[in-house]
Amino acid sequence: MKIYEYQAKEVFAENGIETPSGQLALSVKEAVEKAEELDYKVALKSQVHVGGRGKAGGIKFASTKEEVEKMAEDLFNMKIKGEEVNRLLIEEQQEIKEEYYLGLTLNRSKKTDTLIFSRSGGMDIEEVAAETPEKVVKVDIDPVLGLQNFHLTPVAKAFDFDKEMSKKVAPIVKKLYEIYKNSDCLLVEINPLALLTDGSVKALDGKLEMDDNARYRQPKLLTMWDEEKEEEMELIGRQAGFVVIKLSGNVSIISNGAGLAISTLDSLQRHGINAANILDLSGGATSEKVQKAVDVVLQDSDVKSILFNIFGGITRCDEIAAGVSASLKKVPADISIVCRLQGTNREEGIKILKEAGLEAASDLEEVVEKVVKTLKGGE
Amino acid sequence: MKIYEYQAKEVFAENGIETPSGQLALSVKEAVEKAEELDYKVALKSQVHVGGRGKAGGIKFASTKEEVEKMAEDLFNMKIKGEEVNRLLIEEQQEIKEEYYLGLTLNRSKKTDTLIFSRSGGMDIEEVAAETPEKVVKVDIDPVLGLQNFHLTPVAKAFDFDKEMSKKVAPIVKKLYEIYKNSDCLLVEINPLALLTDGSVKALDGKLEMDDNARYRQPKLLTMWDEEKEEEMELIGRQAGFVVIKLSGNVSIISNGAGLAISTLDSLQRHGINAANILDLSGGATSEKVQKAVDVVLQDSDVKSILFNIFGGITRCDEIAAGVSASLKKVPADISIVCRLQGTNREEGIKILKEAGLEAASDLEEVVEKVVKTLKGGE
Amino acid sequence: MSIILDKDTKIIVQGITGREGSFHADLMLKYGANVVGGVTPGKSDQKVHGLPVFDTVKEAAEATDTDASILFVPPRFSRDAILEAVDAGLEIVVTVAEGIPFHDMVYCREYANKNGCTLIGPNTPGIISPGKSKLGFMADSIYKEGSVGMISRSATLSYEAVNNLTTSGIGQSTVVGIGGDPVQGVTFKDLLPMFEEDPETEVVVMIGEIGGTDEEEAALYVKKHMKTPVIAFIAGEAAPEGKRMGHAGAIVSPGGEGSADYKKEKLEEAGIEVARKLTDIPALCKKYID
Amino acid sequence: MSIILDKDTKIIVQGITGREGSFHADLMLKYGANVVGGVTPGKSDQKVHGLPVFDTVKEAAEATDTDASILFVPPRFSRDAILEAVDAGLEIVVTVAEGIPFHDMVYCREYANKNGCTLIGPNTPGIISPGKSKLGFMADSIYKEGSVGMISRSATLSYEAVNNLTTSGIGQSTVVGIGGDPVQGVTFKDLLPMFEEDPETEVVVMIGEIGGTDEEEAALYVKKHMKTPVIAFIAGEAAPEGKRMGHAGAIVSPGGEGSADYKKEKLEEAGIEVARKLTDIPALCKKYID
Repeated sequence: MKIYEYQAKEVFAENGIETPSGQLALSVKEAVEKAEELDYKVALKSQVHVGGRGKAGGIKFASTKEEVEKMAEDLFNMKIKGEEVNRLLIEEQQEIKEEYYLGLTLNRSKKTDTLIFSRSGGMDIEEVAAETPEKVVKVDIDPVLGLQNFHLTPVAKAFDFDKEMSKKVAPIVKKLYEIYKNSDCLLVEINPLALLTDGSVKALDGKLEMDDNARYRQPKLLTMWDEEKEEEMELIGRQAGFVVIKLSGNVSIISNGAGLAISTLDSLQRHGINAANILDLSGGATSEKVQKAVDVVLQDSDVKSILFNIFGGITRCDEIAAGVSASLKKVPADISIVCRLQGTNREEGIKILKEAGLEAASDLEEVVEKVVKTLKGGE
Repeated sequence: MKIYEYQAKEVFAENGIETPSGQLALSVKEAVEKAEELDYKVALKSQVHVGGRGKAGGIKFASTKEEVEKMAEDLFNMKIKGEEVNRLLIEEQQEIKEEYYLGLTLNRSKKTDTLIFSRSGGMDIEEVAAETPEKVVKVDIDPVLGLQNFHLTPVAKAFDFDKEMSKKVAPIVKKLYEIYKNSDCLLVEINPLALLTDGSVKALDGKLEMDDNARYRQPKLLTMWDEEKEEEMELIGRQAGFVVIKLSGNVSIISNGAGLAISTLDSLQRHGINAANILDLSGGATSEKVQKAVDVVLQDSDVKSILFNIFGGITRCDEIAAGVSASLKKVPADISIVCRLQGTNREEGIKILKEAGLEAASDLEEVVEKVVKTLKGGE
Repeated sequence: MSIILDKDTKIIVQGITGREGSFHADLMLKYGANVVGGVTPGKSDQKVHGLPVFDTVKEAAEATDTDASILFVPPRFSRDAILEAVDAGLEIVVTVAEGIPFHDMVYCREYANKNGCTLIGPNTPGIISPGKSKLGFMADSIYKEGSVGMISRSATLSYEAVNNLTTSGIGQSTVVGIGGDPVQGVTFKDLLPMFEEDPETEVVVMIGEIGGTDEEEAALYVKKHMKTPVIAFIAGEAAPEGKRMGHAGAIVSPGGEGSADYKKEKLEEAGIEVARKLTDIPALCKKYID
Repeated sequence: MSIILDKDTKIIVQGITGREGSFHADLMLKYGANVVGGVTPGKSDQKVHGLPVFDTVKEAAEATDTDASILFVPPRFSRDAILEAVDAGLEIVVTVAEGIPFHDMVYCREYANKNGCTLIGPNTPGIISPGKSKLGFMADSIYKEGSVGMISRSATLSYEAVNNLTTSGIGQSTVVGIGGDPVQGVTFKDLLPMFEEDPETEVVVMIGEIGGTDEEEAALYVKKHMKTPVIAFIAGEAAPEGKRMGHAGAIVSPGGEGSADYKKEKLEEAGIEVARKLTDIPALCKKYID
């Protein structure tokens, strides 16, 4: 999960990383009020989850009340990459001398933590890395050892820091590392980290990406999570206890494992058919759970067909079949159901389906072909 | 270095381990004043560095003003194993239900940290371990991993703790571990850790032994260090920058390494002679440093002879000889000087000594025999 | 022969008094696995399926000379349980839990590495050496003893692939589920050398999916070091960029990094045949089996 | 042959631009040690004795393919410098500093262990394989190539013992100072197996002292595993209980634990001859040397 810039800055500030003074505004009126405290010399920054906000015109600089009013109005009427702007961060303007990038994330190849710096602050780090790799320094950190002073030598070197500057930046790196670990982040970024003309070093923009698995131990960060920004079907699924992935076709794939679901998606695509969504039942689903899953996917108005692909290990095919059978009356006539059952208690499952008037395929290709026929037949 | 019970309890309290309320008293008058606040139902605990205080009568329990006065007077007039009592801890009396021992120190064999518990609280842990080893549970903690929840399972088991009691004790163990690490302790002990009749768990007595090497990063604990309690010669040595060990004989051994000094001590003992002290010059001593060392050992009134035992590696024999030579005029006539020079620049050293009227032995046994002759001749 | 697990491997079950732990301990025993005990703190007065229950892994290890542990422990307690098993000196630790926090696994993975422990999972059905032993919860009836080694990021796809093999009369030496998380214990390139050294394994099947770089690194390893033939399958060619496809590790980065096409290209460059469909795997394997 | 260190071992000096680091880098070079560079953060524009200076151990290791490092680094920076060297994958790390905080060493020792690094010290003169290489600050003129392996907790006593041997015409294979701290890197029982495997070493001399249990554990090891004869010397029979005798590790516990008599008894029980005086060592060695 991602949080907004103003929330990331709250986390920074609580952990002792300096940020510009600023406040959130939810309306033009509020924007003007907050700007007044800063004598109207402010940056108005739209708060959205998508990237490329700056280029899209989502950040404006004002110096009078009138400008603030006009700019806030413009921003609140904007959409950035399809995302509505509902929140503005009204922030004191900064006099910038140098801009850097500082981030921490996983080295996916070595599976250790990695500290990333660049002298090209304020730019997209992936673009910088692709175009001018020499401007990006990466330092792997043994997660058992944790961040040590020696890890900071390459930072100072890459930035040509003198001792004074090293002394300013070292604690920021350490605090960012603590946020990364203690707040269960998949990614933390300060971009740009700026040296200002007054000699101070501040985080002018920031990004935190939280680990969904660690929600239970991050109650505070959980409050920062903006459910409105979540894909509706995925939210419905999560609230019902499933991982649902919303896609752009019209078949709903219900499966007892992510791999099997992805593979079903691949097969459908080879036949030119796209999925509306994927729902993972995980292992050991009961009949009730299956019914709940059907309820979920029926809320997706794109769905024209539901494809069950089950290879039972812990999952029992009879439970699945019982769930499907019990759901039938809820499924509108224009939505077809096709099933594939394999593995544990397959025979029992097939029997239950037959009683409900359904057939069960035994392999993946067979069930996919059935869906194809159903959908193309219905056109 | 060791600190007093009341200081250890300060450290405990600052780190969230509960202790009885109490205050320090430096006089009988103060003792009465502090006891008044506790309605005179107090324990009077003499603050000394030696062990076995309880058995020696160093802890008394009062319940009236008169008793406090009388007991404080008695305690301030006491010596415990030769140590004067100058400080009393006046503490609220506790109603004890169970007493435990909890400690952290080095497992000297595996060189990992080890957590030690015993159900026999309030007793000397080494005695308990020797007499009833089954009552002592030790859990090694990988220092790279640090204390984890699973380390606490054996504690709960050994103590037959129910869940409630485990929940009370677990945070105490974690806090004690933090003190052990963050305050650079060689040893931390809560003895006894008591379950009181009101259900609370408190540290009734405690011991911290600090790492001398970490003084520089423990400014706060350094203020707790009672220099008065240090052996005078060792303090003089330390202030001059040397490690001095005070012993009970009359030869001062000055050497350029601990091993060589100890070995010299062994040789002397075989001839029935004891050392007054040992002074380690460490490697690379200059002439000035040697003179300073002589100044130090001359302050030990037990010294009848100074034995230099030098095997030069980084240390140069000529520097040593120059230092000895320059010190000669300060050495009283009744104190003999014998030297052994070996290793780097030995010939130059011998020459310098010869000019000062001194001979130099080349091996350890030779110089020891010389001391023996000098001292026995002088009797 | 087989890798990691054989019939003598002494196994304990952490969380044995729990519903899942107890259920699968029984199934493992029935499969013939050498399960010697279990661990649940505070429950050492119990027995489960006749097996002794210990309070700590250390006690279990000392009493039974354990080699391996399988954890039926909820995600939030998994870090402590994994570290306990590694600290106690076990050689093989399998953790099946789904949803272990990222940083917990980053730490556990490296701690296991440093202690020379083969950590398998999380989010895995475990490992099985058909006909010998089972350290996991897979439905064992579909497996058959034989000479195909298999490594899979996805549980269900490994079932699918194994079933295709078995019904084609082809058995397996060892099947290892490495799990679908972005950070896990052993991965393809840690297991390939073990299969290379196993005389019984005649061909290795890698079941990969989108996301990460594990398949690419495996490809490099195969190219440099493997004589045993390797076949691969990659799921997720239809997955859109930027979506986590169920498995936390299954995501194609914006820009296409970690895509199925890219992986297939790298695998083929290393001389690895990539099966288009799971049903193609038996025929590809047959070429290399006596 | 020799243990740990030979003439090909590639050495870097951490703290090479400092007074001691520079001085001893020069002496090591003069002795013939294969010193290939040094490390001082922020000084990579310098050269010392013609050697390149790097900002980090990792850079040095990548540029020079370093095997070993010696640290001339003050105690308060030693933890970071040791961890840097171990993390960079060096196989041998020698730290000479005296006065490294206890918990720093407890951590570093275990971190080195887990990473398969041979950590020597602190509070040691280092290690020397006479005639081959020197990774330390000992006065090298007293050493002579030969077949006595030596391990010593005390620097000065090792000089003394070596000098006695050399003047008696007996040379040494490798002499390792393990340091006098209560917690150090390798200790007797880690080095004994290396000497056992070294065909050049015909006899091993252990110089121990009061405090700790290292000699006792070495005795057990010798009894069980060593064919190569072992001779010992223990300093501190005259030391009173409860006094730290200069070395932080040299202390007899109240009750007599760690005393010289106890150690000598354990050594003799293991069949190890204990020299009463350092001057007795050459004669004892001669019995075992061709």
